[in-house]
Amino acid sequence: MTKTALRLPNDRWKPLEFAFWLLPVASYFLFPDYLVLVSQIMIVGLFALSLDLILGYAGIVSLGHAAFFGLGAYTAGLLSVHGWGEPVSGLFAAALVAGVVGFIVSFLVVRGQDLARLMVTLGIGLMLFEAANKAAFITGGVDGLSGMVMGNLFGVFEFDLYGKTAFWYSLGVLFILFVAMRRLVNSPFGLSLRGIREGGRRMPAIGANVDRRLVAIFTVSAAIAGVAGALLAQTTQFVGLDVLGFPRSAELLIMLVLGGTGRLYGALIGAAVFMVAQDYISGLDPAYWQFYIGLLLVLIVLFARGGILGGLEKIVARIKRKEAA
Amino acid sequence: MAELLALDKVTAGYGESIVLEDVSFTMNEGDSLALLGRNGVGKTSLLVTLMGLTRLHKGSIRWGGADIARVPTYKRSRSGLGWVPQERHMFPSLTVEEHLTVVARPGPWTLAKVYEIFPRLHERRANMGNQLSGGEQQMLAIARALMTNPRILLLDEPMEGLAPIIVQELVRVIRRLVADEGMSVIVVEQHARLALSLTSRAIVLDRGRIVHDSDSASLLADGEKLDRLVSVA
Amino acid sequence: MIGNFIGVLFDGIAYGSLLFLISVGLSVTMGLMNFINLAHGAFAMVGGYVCVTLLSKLGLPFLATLPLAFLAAAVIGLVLERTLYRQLYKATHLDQVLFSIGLTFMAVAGATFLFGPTQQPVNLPDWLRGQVHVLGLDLGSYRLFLIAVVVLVTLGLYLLIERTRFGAQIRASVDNQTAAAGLGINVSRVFSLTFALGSGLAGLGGGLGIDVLGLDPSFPVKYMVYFLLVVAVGGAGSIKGPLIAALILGVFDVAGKYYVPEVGAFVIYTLMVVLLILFPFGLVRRKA
Amino acid sequence: AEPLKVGLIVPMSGPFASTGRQVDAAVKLFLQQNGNTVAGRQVQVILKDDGGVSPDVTKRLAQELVARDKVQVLAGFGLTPLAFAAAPVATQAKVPMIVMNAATSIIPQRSPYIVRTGFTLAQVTAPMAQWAAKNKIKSVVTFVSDYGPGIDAEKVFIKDFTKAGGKIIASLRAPLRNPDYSPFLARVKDAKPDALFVFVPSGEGAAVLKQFTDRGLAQAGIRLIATGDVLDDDLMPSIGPAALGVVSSHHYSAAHPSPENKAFVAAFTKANPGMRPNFHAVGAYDGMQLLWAALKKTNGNSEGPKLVEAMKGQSWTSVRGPVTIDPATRDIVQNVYIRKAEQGQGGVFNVEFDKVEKFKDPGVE
Amino acid sequence: MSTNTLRTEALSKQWGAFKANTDVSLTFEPGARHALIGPNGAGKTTFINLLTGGLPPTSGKVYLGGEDITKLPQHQRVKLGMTRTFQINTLFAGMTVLESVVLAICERRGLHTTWWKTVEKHDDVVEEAMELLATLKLTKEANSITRSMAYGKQRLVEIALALATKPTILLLDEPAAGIPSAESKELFEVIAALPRDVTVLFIEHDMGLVFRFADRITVLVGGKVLTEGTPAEIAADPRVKEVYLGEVEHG
Ligand SMILES: Nc1ncnc2c1ncn2[C@@H]1O[C@H](COP(=O)(O)OP(=O)(O)OP(=O)(O)O)[C@@H](O)[C@H]1O
Ligand SMILES: Nc1ncnc2c1ncn2[C@@H]1O[C@H](COP(=O)(O)OP(=O)(O)OP(=O)(O)O)[C@@H](O)[C@H]1O
Ligand SMILES: [Mg+2]
Ligand SMILES: [Mg+2]
Repeated sequence: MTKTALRLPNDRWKPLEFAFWLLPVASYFLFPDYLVLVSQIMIVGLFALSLDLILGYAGIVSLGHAAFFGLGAYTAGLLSVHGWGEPVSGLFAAALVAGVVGFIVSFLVVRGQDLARLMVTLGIGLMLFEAANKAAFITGGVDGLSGMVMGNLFGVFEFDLYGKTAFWYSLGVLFILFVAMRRLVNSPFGLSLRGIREGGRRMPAIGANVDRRLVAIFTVSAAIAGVAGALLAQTTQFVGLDVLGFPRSAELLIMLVLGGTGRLYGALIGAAVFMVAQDYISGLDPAYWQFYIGLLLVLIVLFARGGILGGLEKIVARIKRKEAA
Repeated sequence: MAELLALDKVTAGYGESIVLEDVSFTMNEGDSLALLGRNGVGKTSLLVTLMGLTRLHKGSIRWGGADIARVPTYKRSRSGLGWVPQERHMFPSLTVEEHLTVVARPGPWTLAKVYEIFPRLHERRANMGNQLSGGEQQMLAIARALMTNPRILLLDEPMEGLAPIIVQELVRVIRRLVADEGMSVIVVEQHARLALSLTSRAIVLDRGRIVHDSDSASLLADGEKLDRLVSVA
Repeated sequence: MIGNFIGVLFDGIAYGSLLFLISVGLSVTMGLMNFINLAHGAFAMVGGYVCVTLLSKLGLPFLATLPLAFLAAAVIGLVLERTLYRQLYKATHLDQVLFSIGLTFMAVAGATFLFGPTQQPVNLPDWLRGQVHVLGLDLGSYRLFLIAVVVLVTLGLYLLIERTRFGAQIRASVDNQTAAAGLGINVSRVFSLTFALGSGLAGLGGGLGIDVLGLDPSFPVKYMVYFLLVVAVGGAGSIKGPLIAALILGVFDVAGKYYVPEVGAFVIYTLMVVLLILFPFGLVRRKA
Repeated sequence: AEPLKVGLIVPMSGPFASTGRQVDAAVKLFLQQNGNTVAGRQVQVILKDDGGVSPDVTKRLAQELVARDKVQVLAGFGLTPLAFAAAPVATQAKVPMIVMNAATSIIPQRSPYIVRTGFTLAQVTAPMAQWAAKNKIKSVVTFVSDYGPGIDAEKVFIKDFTKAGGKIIASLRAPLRNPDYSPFLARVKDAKPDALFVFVPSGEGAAVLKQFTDRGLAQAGIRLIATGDVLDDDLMPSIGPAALGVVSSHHYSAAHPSPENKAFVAAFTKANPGMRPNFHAVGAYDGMQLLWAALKKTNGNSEGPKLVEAMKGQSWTSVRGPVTIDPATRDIVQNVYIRKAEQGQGGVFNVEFDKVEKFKDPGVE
Repeated sequence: MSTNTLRTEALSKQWGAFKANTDVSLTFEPGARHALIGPNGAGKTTFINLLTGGLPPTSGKVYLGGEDITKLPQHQRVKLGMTRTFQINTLFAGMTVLESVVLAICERRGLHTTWWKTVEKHDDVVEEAMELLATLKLTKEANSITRSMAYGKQRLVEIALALATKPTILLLDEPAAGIPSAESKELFEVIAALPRDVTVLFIEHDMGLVFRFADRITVLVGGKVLTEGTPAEIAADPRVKEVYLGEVEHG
């Protein structure tokens, strides 16, 4: 059997992927009025990617991922409020803070099963929220952290009202991290995560330290969530308490599952579809748009198991089989 | 003797893929059938097709005179198909005794009677389904099927994982069931000779098709042919 | 001091009872049926609106509205189960989450459309208002009533689930649908009835809860965390577990807020995290 | 001239949906009563729902309204952080931003383009403290939700109350997410103050008041005083009799006995059956009023700086009474009323019996 | 004592009042071909779980080459060369056979920390995996998803995963169950062909296999060691016949 006939994790670029990444670039020229929305989609997409790493690959459900997003946002926000407005170093700081907290939290999360993990992450998220609310002298509490002054990107590009700089900045960060994550999930490390998800009981019997593996990916995921939070803070130049809130975690989970877990692209597509639908429908019917979003979710589940990408994959497989037959 | 089960040109599989093709045979009341073949040829698939758990692409299944192609699984069981699945399918949140009572239907088989053939189950009756040893699970799977008081037993590798002494007991029980109580059985077994010695008729599958159909005794006698049919190509 | 303590204990137990009542339906659908039904709160909301409407529009007595709240939610549950939910039993938990969240969104928007976004008035009969004086203690009448209902519901459910063949059938069907069906259990009927039971309990909980919790269209989302909390800490699928969990959480929450109000908000979450780390499968573990 | 577009950003869904409903209804009523043309300019209102929770959404909507829809006025803003997040957009784009609802004192300082037509929390809290001190209330327990506005209310109340010679026995704060108030009320009962001062987000009011009555705090001789947020007109039907007798301070009550208000309430309820206008509706109604007045003054010129300039110092008789936009702070100056909840026609109303006239925002601290 | 002698000392496991293992003291010398037999529920699988760290013992000790490993977590025992298979398939359901085996090999080689090189680029790992699959006649199934394979094939994957860790002590829990007799013999040939110093402890109810491949047999009954001896001794032992073998005609 030749090597290419073997199906093994790799990260060769496929034509469809090139097309995918040309989309945001094209949108810059085609829909210049929607740059802010597209940037926020990319930021939330990055956040969803971070959840996909733990949920889609390692099988850890979290309903408190906003904790890390929020930590990143507050880190970047506080740096800039206190005079450190350089954006890129702000991202690194956010990754560090969120990563360290993620590392500590991971020990509480790795043990236990789905529901317990769900609730532990949720509980930690809520506690962090309450703490940030109480620490209003640092965070501004529910009134939010304002007074952020962002420096120019690379000292050159100002964050403008139309969101051009924010757009390229978000796209750049997203793409770089995406390429890294893509490599990671297809590496032996990534394979071992899938192993934990697919057969957690077998892993120790082939010599794998499951807990440590989960700690590692949880930390990475938290750090990336922190970067996403920092991006949002820097491009919005405001941090509200909601960055730590339960709704943000819940919406994140919805978006990821909507797109399809364990594929990376699902995170991006889910974020895009959800946010565009929300923006569009709430424009049409500001009062009852939630109804249609709900309907959309229900229909997607009924007709496309495994999210949008899961559904598409099944359709493609069916067509291929029909052709083969 | 009355016809009990009749398969006519059955083609079935999982989703789109087909694992059984053109399978036809008939069984009468009281018949015992050995279903043999190598790994992955479709023995289990044939049994679960009878239970209505695969997709029937073509053909018909007649059971007790009626076509059951569209009958839901639970009604098939209630009409007398007693299934002992290969994977055993324990209920982790039921105790051993609950396993037996929850499926019980009136008939000669009662709790006392199955405990009699499997005393080990009686000892472990308060254990949860997944806290049993492999062999205990196997016993429970068989006992559970008996509690439904079936007309036919579909045994998918029932001896697997059982201690020799239990195997001997089980063989005695099956012989008695067939001979004295007129129960019909289909036995899938890796130990072909054992299965043949238990049954009157034998069918050998290969890649989803019937490649041999005769009485058990003659296949048992022809050792060379048997080896060719059921062992590695 | 002792009086205070007993008062706090009583309030805590009453609050725990409330938590239990609004969550026990979820313990049935999520715990027993293994369906992550985040729309639980929507069924509770149905019960709430049924109660409010019957109370204020038709002037029915409160006690008469409760069974109707149960019934209405159960019927809606049954219909939804027959049409939608059953298609998802074999789906992954994540798909179930997405689906039931979608339903919740629809319910929230639907309630806003039908009843408007504001709080609904809940007017209990006088005999449930105010306090009764027992042994020198002031005990809220409604709180006593809640505790009594909990005793009844718990007993009823315990007998049904642990002591009847139907209960065993539910558990068998959830553990392994294929095997249950293959052994003659009508899995689909069992599921329909169980789901209706769970939804009905949600409706009952909703009806009982609105006096304290209030009722507006955001109800299903606002209290989702509490439903999940009780079931997760208690152990999905048992009745005893969520009861113990709800009582513990209720008492500690009330005590925390009474004695150390500065950190009141953290008590319940900290307790939850600690309990879940000590008992990852819940206080009462269904499956070994 | 081309139509003037107004971007109205309010929460129409989520936990604060009722704020958006009130605002939306009031703006529609205003347009219906006054036509959509003023000083030769057609005014077009674009309604956006920001969900009320995420400042980033509000800011994005503001950016999009300005950049894509080319709105020349921003309005609405249900909560403080949302207004804060949008403030830089107003500054950068030089468009007036009419804050109709958010009530933290410093909001107008966040942008020279912000003008407020609602109220500030300090503005309605201080009179309560002063009134209490003057009316035989010697000792008070304050009880607020533990978040920005709650803490502000607590601070302002304590400051004014102690200054007037009152004594604060205890200050309790309940977490935001708090279904059961019994432990806090138990403490209050034990502390036996003359009165309990309450500030909780509207919507929570019903629960507090009900439990206050049920636990017999009133029988124990404890009076309940609050800011008007707790006795939101929109919620009075759901609070019902539990509110009776509660004294509160606010800038607006649907029962305000002026002819302007009677007409307003009648028109509002006619257009929105079953709904009572509340202070959010009035903030929005007056926001439109202010815009109209300013446009008349500029003769339809809608350049941001000119428009804001024209808004400064405007005075008119609002349905809540006389109001003025302070030219220095761009904040609203208005009467604050002391009211008592009484059974009226068609429900319980906050009936005004005392007032502090032309009261400026005293600020926090 | 050799560095690779596996020894237990009064190992016991108790659930509530039920004793699954009671004072089991056994020694397995390097290179042993040792069978563990006994009635259903005798505690054989439990014993393997105690050896590998899958379950904590209630009391007693496990020694590997003189070192006390009773408290060592499962995965570290694998690193010491002790690998098991499961009586009830415990596989990576949604992964292909090749991926599963590659995963096990990567774990052995400590490659799980590399995240910057994709699995496909690890040529030597893939090569080793394909060789292993070939010895178990699984080459054709390399790309099959484990879950959708017939039971018998899955049993072979169960063995493949264990062999991929290159164990020096291999613990097999009914490896041949569900595999036709002819093929199970072949499977045992593969096991027999392992380096001579590899210790093999296996549980099996197929007496044909036991008596052919074991050089020592331990009989466990009711959680206790009934007897231990050579195949001939065991076959002749009337107590074993009574509780376990019955009227079997083996060999
Ligand atoms: N759930 C499934 N989905 C897809 N294909 C399946 C599934 N189960 C079995 N198959 C395929 O069907 C074929 C027949 O499998 P089956 O389990 O019936 O074989 P068998 O004869 O019982 O084998 P064994 O002796 O190993 O039990 C095999 O090729 C297998 O890969
Ligand atoms: N978690 C548990 N709780 C209680 N009892 C258990 C548990 N797990 C296993 N047992 C009991 O321990 C006994 C020993 O089980 P074990 O799996 O070791 O048997 P075994 O010798 O491997 O049997 P078999 O040959 O049937 O596989 C069994 O009777 C079983 O019921
Ligand atoms: Mg099979
Ligand atoms: Mg065993």
